[in-house]
Amino acid sequence: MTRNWTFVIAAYSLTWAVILGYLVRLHRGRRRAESAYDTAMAETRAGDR
Amino acid sequence: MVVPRPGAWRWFGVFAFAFLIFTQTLAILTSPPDRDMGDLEKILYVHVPAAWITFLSFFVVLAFSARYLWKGREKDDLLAAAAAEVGATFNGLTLLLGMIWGRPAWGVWWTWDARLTSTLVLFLIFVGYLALREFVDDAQRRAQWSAVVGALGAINVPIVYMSVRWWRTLHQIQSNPNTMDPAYVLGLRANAFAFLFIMIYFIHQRYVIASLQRATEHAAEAVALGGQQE
Amino acid sequence: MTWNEDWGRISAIARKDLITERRSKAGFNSVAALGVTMLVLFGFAFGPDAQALRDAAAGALWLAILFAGVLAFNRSYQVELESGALDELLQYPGARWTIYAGKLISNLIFVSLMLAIVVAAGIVLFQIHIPSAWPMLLVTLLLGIVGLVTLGTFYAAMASRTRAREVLLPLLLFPMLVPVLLAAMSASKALLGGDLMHEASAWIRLLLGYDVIFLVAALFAFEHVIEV
Amino acid sequence: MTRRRWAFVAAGVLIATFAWLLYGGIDKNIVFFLTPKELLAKGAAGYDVPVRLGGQVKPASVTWNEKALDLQFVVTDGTGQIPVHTSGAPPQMFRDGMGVVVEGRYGHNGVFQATSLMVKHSNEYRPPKPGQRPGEMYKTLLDGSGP
Repeated sequence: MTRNWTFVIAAYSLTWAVILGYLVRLHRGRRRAESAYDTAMAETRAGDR
Repeated sequence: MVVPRPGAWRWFGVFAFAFLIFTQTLAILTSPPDRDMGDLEKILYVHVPAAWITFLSFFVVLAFSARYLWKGREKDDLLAAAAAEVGATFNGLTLLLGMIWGRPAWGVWWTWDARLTSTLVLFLIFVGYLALREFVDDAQRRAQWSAVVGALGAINVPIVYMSVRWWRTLHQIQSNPNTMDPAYVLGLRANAFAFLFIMIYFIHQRYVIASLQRATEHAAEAVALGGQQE
Repeated sequence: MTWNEDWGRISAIARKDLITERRSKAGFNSVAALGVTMLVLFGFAFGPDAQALRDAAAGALWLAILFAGVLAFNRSYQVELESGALDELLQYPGARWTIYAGKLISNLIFVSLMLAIVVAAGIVLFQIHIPSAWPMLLVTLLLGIVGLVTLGTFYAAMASRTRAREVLLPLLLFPMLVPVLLAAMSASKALLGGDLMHEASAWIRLLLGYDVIFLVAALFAFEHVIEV
Repeated sequence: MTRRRWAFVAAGVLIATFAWLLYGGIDKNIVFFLTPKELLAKGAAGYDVPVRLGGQVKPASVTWNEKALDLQFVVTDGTGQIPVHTSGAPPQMFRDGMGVVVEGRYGHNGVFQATSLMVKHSNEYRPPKPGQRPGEMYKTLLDGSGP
């Protein structure tokens, strides 16, 4: 029975590792994309002037 | 290109994760150990929802790819790509969880069963899809090609399932809800919804990133053309 | 837009590809040599035991054809890409699917010839007893390469125009070909073993269905692939 | 306009072919494994060719030599029975009365030399139905596969 719990714990840890890992990746990607976008827009406006 | 900004979506994400924690705790605490498998039955609440979400995501890919081919709107392409990435993530998770479950329950990490083989092939098809997107630089070409590859990949999946079923499993009888005790059904359904919310949140986030990147590229092009924006 | 015009385009493209191939015999010869080399390597892998070789023959043959075919598919677009002829080809009026159909026919002829060489080598190397149901085996071989070439020609139109064509074509194509290879191998294996389980005909029907589905889908989708 | 019409034709062909593959009775006339009775009825044609043999492990017929990884048992379908010899450890679910499918050749010495051994159970993820015993699973195995 204890051996079964090892597998159950492994399964849940893996699930959370994947979900949280992907969440972190998305948040980082979003922050990077937003700052790149803001920089690009600032440049466009500078170009307009 | 309209760039979405955060708003209600942030609260949706918080809700989705809170709901997932709730349903998983509920399922672990309320489900009785199974007669044959004992506590291993608890893996059901992560493995099966992950598998359902995989198939649902790839169905979303098919739907948006088809609409892209029909209407040619960039938004559909980015949504299809977001769903493909989320789907591939859950697909990989499903396979790994299946192995963790298979080892104690069947005694093997892997077997050439129809379900297992076709899920692996599905994963490979969408790894190819994501690789194609990486290797094509021109935006329109990338959108057209990946829409076609996504749609053809989706057509292939039922054929793969059918062929490997004939190949190895010799008409194994499909599982159905009647084989499950009601004590398990509620936890499974609740977790399926939690995974669904997570999927929607992930796809939306991924889509926002992709559209920000596209908007940045458009802006860079505009600068290169001497600030001639319309 | 009549059928005659379309057919004229198809046959012109097929003829052009085959003439190019014939002028540079090196292409065909080296691809066929690769196929035979693969068979020799499989022979080493499955050991000198004649019975084990015979059991593995169907799988080895199809894998040899698959690997050699992948080279052929990329080649069929590469020549045009290098000379910029594909862009010119697209300038001409007329339906785009005819380009696909033409390339499909030339690739089919190319792969069939290669198949003949590989199968002849396989019969000798793997000591295959030709079964009495050899017409069925021939049908299996033909349907198998139709499936292989249909998708191979289609995906090569994309992969050959990317940076990583050597990796991308197999990565896209092999998972898609799982049913066709599985069906072709299983049918061939059953027929070579005398088909005692009467399973070959089911696999052949699966092959036929697969060929129809992907031929129609590829003819229809090709326009989206080639025009950008 | 013509392209639109072709789109409908193409969709029709795709759906029809799919329907044919799924419901066209492709696997209705197929036997995926022979029962011992059927294999014995083949006579001389049944010897020394690759076949799959399916049936129930005859109770109390299993001899398992752990050191030599040598497994012998008898497969029966109620009327016919064939002794099977294979090497390698049996799957976990293998036991008396279980439904099995073996791949291999029926030798002239009257022993089926198996290269692979598969245990069939009724479903993958879930516990068996209440009251379902291996003997009944063997029945559903036969019911699911045709004649």
